[in-house]
Amino acid sequence: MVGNKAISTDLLQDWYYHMLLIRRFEEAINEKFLAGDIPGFVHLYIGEEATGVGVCSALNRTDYITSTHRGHGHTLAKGAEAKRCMAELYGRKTGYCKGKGGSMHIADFGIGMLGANGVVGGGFNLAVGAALAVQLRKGSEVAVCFFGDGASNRGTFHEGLNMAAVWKLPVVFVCENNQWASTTPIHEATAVTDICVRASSYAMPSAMVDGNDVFAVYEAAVEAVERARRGEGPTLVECKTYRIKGHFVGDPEQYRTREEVMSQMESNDPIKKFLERVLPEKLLTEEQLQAIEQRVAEEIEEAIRFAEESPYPDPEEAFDDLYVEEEASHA
Amino acid sequence: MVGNKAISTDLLQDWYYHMLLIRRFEEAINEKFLAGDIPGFVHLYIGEEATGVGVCSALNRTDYITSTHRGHGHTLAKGAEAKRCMAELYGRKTGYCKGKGGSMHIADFGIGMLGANGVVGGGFNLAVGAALAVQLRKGSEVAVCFFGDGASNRGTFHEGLNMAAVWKLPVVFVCENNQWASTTPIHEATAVTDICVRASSYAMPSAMVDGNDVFAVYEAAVEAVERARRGEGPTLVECKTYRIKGHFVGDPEQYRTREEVMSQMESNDPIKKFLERVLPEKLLTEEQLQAIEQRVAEEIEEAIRFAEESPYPDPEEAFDDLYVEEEASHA
Amino acid sequence: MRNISFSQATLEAMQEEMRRDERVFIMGEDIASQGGIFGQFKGLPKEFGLERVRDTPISETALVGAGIGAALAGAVPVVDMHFADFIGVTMDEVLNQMAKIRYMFGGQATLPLVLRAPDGVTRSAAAQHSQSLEAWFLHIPGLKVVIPSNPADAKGLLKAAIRDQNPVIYFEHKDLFSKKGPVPDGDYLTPIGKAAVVREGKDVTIVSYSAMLGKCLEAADQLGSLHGIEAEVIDLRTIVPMDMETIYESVKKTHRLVVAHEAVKTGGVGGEIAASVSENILEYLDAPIIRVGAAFTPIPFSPPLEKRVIPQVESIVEAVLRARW
Amino acid sequence: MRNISFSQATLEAMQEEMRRDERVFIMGEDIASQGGIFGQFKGLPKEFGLERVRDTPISETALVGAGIGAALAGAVPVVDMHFADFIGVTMDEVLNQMAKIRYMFGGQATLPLVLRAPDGVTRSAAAQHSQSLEAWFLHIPGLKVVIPSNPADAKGLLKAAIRDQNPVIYFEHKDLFSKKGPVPDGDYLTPIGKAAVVREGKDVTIVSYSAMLGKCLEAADQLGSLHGIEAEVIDLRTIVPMDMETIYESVKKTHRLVVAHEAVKTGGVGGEIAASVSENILEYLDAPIIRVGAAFTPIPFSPPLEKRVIPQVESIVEAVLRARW
Ligand SMILES: Cc1ncc(C[n+]2csc(CCOP(=O)(O)OP(=O)(O)O)c2C)c(N)n1
Ligand SMILES: Cc1ncc(C[n+]2csc(CCOP(=O)(O)OP(=O)(O)O)c2C)c(N)n1
Ligand SMILES: [Mg+2]
Ligand SMILES: [Mg+2]
Repeated sequence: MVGNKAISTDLLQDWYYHMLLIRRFEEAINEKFLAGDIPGFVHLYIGEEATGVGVCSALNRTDYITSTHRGHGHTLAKGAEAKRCMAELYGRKTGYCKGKGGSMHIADFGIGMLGANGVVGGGFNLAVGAALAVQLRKGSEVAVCFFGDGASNRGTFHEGLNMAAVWKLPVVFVCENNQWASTTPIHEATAVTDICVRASSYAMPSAMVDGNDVFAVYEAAVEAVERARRGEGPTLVECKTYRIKGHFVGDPEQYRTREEVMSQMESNDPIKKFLERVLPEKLLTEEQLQAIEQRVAEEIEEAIRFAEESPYPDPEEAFDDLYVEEEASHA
Repeated sequence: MVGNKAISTDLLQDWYYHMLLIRRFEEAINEKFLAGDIPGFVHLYIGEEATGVGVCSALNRTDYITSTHRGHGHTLAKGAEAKRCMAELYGRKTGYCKGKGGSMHIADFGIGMLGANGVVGGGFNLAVGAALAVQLRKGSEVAVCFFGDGASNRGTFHEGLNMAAVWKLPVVFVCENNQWASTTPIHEATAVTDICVRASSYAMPSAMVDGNDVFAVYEAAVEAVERARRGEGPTLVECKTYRIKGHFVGDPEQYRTREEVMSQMESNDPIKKFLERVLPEKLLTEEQLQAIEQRVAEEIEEAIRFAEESPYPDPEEAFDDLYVEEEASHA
Repeated sequence: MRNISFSQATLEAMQEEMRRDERVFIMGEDIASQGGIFGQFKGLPKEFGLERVRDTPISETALVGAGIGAALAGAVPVVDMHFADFIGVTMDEVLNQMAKIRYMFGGQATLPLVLRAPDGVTRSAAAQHSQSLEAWFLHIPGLKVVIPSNPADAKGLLKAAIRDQNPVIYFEHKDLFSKKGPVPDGDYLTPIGKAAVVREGKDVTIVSYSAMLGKCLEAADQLGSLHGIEAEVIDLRTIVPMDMETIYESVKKTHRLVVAHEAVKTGGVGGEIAASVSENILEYLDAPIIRVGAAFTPIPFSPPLEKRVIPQVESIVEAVLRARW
Repeated sequence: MRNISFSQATLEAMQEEMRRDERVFIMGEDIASQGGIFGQFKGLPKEFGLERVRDTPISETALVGAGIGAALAGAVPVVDMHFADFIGVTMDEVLNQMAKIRYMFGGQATLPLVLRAPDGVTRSAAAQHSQSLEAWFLHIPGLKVVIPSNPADAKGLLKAAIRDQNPVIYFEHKDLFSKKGPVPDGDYLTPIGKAAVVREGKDVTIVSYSAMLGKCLEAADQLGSLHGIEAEVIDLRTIVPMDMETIYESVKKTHRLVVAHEAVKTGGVGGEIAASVSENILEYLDAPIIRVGAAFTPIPFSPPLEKRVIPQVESIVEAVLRARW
């Protein structure tokens, strides 16, 4: 049950599938990055799966999301294929962005995933704009903007939320408050503890939920999405969560204690929490869960094989995709 | 009386002097601009005198202020000389900025007036930074940032207020909510009616006062300034006021009714309000007031004469003042 | 052909494109209530409503960011920057989103967006309201940049920009808005990426654009009547992609080149042109390439100072006279 | 002389200047807790405390804006931009405040501020974390811009920048931080505005700076051993004010010029240099001026693509070979 609505078995399975897919995907890339197979910088979503999955399961395929530097989780949650994500992180031609984007710039416009973003706070106004386009065409889609606690100190947060509120745009702002912005704990950089209080600066409704409880996230997301679809404007949803891994793969993490992290891993793992509820409450069976685990394992294996077997782009492809029609050259 | 503190006759006279000086200054430049004597763009402060004067009278000469595109009022309130202000607006060599700044870029660093600003919202972080310098040197100065309701939608507002709050900087943010941002009424662009509610996004104390009541403004300013000097951090003070004149001199004002403006002029003129209090309450005598009126009239006359008799800068002076030491040229 | 102002020409472009394509909309600060500072939006809200002609908060990052998001989601936004000087506020959106989204995501996205940016010196607007910043955008792959000098091109380029599937920055010089010129009747586009030879000559090539073009034409007249020099004048019209072929062709004929713009000379568009010429057709040059541009200072307020730092007709004449050994 | 890394050299500069002048402080994102991404701030909080070594919110406009305000009120801020790519976020503060405040207010204010901006391509950081944007600042009067290529200059220029009474942008290439080189002992400054001839030669002048300088030196070696061409290599070190005299002197000797940088070629610093040379000493040139710079695309992620768009040693060799008729 969420609120007074029963959660279907399909949805529960979908949650488990996506949370586990993300977890295994992130574990795999952690390993592959450290082995030197993945270039660039990689920010892991481990421990925050319930947020992306809970929110995206409240969306349709045609709804939009904008994401962050920590974007594979959102991309998978929105329904992208693990193998094309993986290929992108490997810098291969078969990746979503043909190897031009990588971890920080993964996107799948086919499912409304308007891109990860290497600029913290760069996504607020893209989501606002997508919602504006929907409003202008009298469409029914909603745009969701995922962002971090650190990003809530960017001016773009303020400008975007105000604009969305004044124009009553169909957008949901989802703060993934994982307590850290790189090496900086929230209280050192942010004058408030709860980002959701900032909604009042825009007379905007808000909600604060346990971001590691997919039930709670889903419930808040559904309410916000429905409000947006009804034309009643934006909502700010704060999901309290925790960044279990370093800021990026390879982070020496000298700014926090091992104990802090361990205790969060123990008590605040969204997948554990999910299992601790669905098993006792008999919402899903062991068999159902195992089937999903099996499927996820195969998909991740397949994704890695696909990525590793895919070719790198030809160097000359560097000159494609800049303009819609190739015009006068500037090499 | 303000709160439980009596206002000295000196202070009352000072308020009247400065409010009237600004009013007459602005009336004079309105006229001179329309006559073609003043180049550039001019934004008048008429009707908002109580805010600048009330706040600046709570400051010392060594305290800092940052200002807006509507900046002569603040400059005079902080203690600048009318004649050098006037000369600057006329583009003369004897102006505060030697004619390089004009109306939108008037400044008097000698009294901590860190500049008018042609960029709306450009002043927030300058004030934050000045306060930071004070904190670093363990000084006792305070920095005040004047800004408009429109400016409160800039990202710099958000970033500046958060930083000031996290670091408990000695800064006072004074919103001159005059209901309009150029041609746009506040409710069309701003999701809240009272800018002061935005303080809660930074866990910052706030106050909302009648910005056309110099007593009220002063009282709120004193409290905020004292808090800042005690090291307790920033305050957001909202002064409700009204922009009696067009956005700039020459504005056709097609976006609002003459009635709206007239009714404000009648009932909400800060100088009228002041007189309607000090006379019945016998806080100042007619003679005292007349003396001030006389003094102001002379000063304005002198300021115009000074400006008009001052030479334009020599064209070659355009190449001065770029760097501290003149180094390799880039002409 | 009618004789209408630059401002009227851009208004017609907006009207025609908004009628043609209902996905086109415009937003900016203070554009609806009073029709824009230069009257360039007058009457638009009446015909198209306040949904499609939007006054925005003073939130330039939201203005441009939302323009980008709207374009990605299927709309065709025209975004007004009020003054080009404020583009710094939203430079991250321009640099890191607008210019890169298509490329960085492997060509998945199209971003048909026009950013209108009124620029240039006018009426002692001083340091923060007088700038010409087009050179920066030469250096940001992924954008197109147009910059008309007359009402006909203003209309044709704005229409072409709106129909272009790529992000286009449209610089319009504030001092040109009230200037009149002949404008063709009916629907037409001025091609993006094509310069125009607006005056033929055999002795020297003068390349310019925007408001400075008028000064170059005046200079060319003076050069003809006073010095017997026949100057060929090229209006660049588009800065990215730049039509170097037209410039090369002209220089191969005249063997002399002067480039003039109102923007600061150092680091300006003139440098790019001079460098391309000296890289590709140096052997055709009979004289040094002279650049004319604003002095290396912010634009000062006081009229005699302002006049001193921006190029005048005489600066161009003098540059041409210097363009000989 | 010691052999230390670029990162260590900048750290020493900070330590020495913070000891010398208590008004100097540094702020930026994630600089205190872990010592900076490149270890360039390691140990500073311990010596100088968290007041003078400040981690800030992710608020670049406040970071730079407050730096400016602090400088105006008597402090000497060093502001770290984390990645130069993010300078767009705060471009208004740089363009309209930092660069203009002194001039626009008639010289009333001094603004001793250093903006440190780690730039350039490193380790497939992709489009939004790999840029070299120095050319923009050439076009913004009021700033100084330095860009060291080795540890000794990194230290000397950072110290000079901190002592300069003007705002200075200090670009430091991310790929250089770990590179070691000889650094003099004791207190010394590298003068702002002076280029260095780092290799003498008589056949061609190669002008470069930052990480590209290393590639130019490699190219010069190859040119010598394989082609018998003696290249003179100039390290610009400062971009504003630019030391054109040193370049002119060299070109007058070699009669050939190649300019190389990692930044996009179009609209880059190379254009300014080529234009100045072709304006002032064209008659000394025996060959076209060749510019080498990144291709006109954002920096792609995938290693083979990244490698393709940025100039390699061979690009410079090839450019020099092209720099003949
Ligand atoms: C505009 C900008 N400033 C700084 C950075 C560097 N940076 C990358 S991630 C990050 C921390 C982001 O924190 P938060 O928003 O809480 O997201 P989280 O990493 O916790 O998911 C920082 C400072 C950036 N990428 N963009
Ligand atoms: C960043 C920026 N955007 C837009 C403008 C144009 N502009 C000048 S004043 C103004 C309105 C400001 O309104 P408000 O902050 O309420 O101040 P007021 O004029 O009412 O005193 C606008 C939009 C500007 N100068 N700077
Ligand atoms: Mg976080
Ligand atoms: Mg206002």
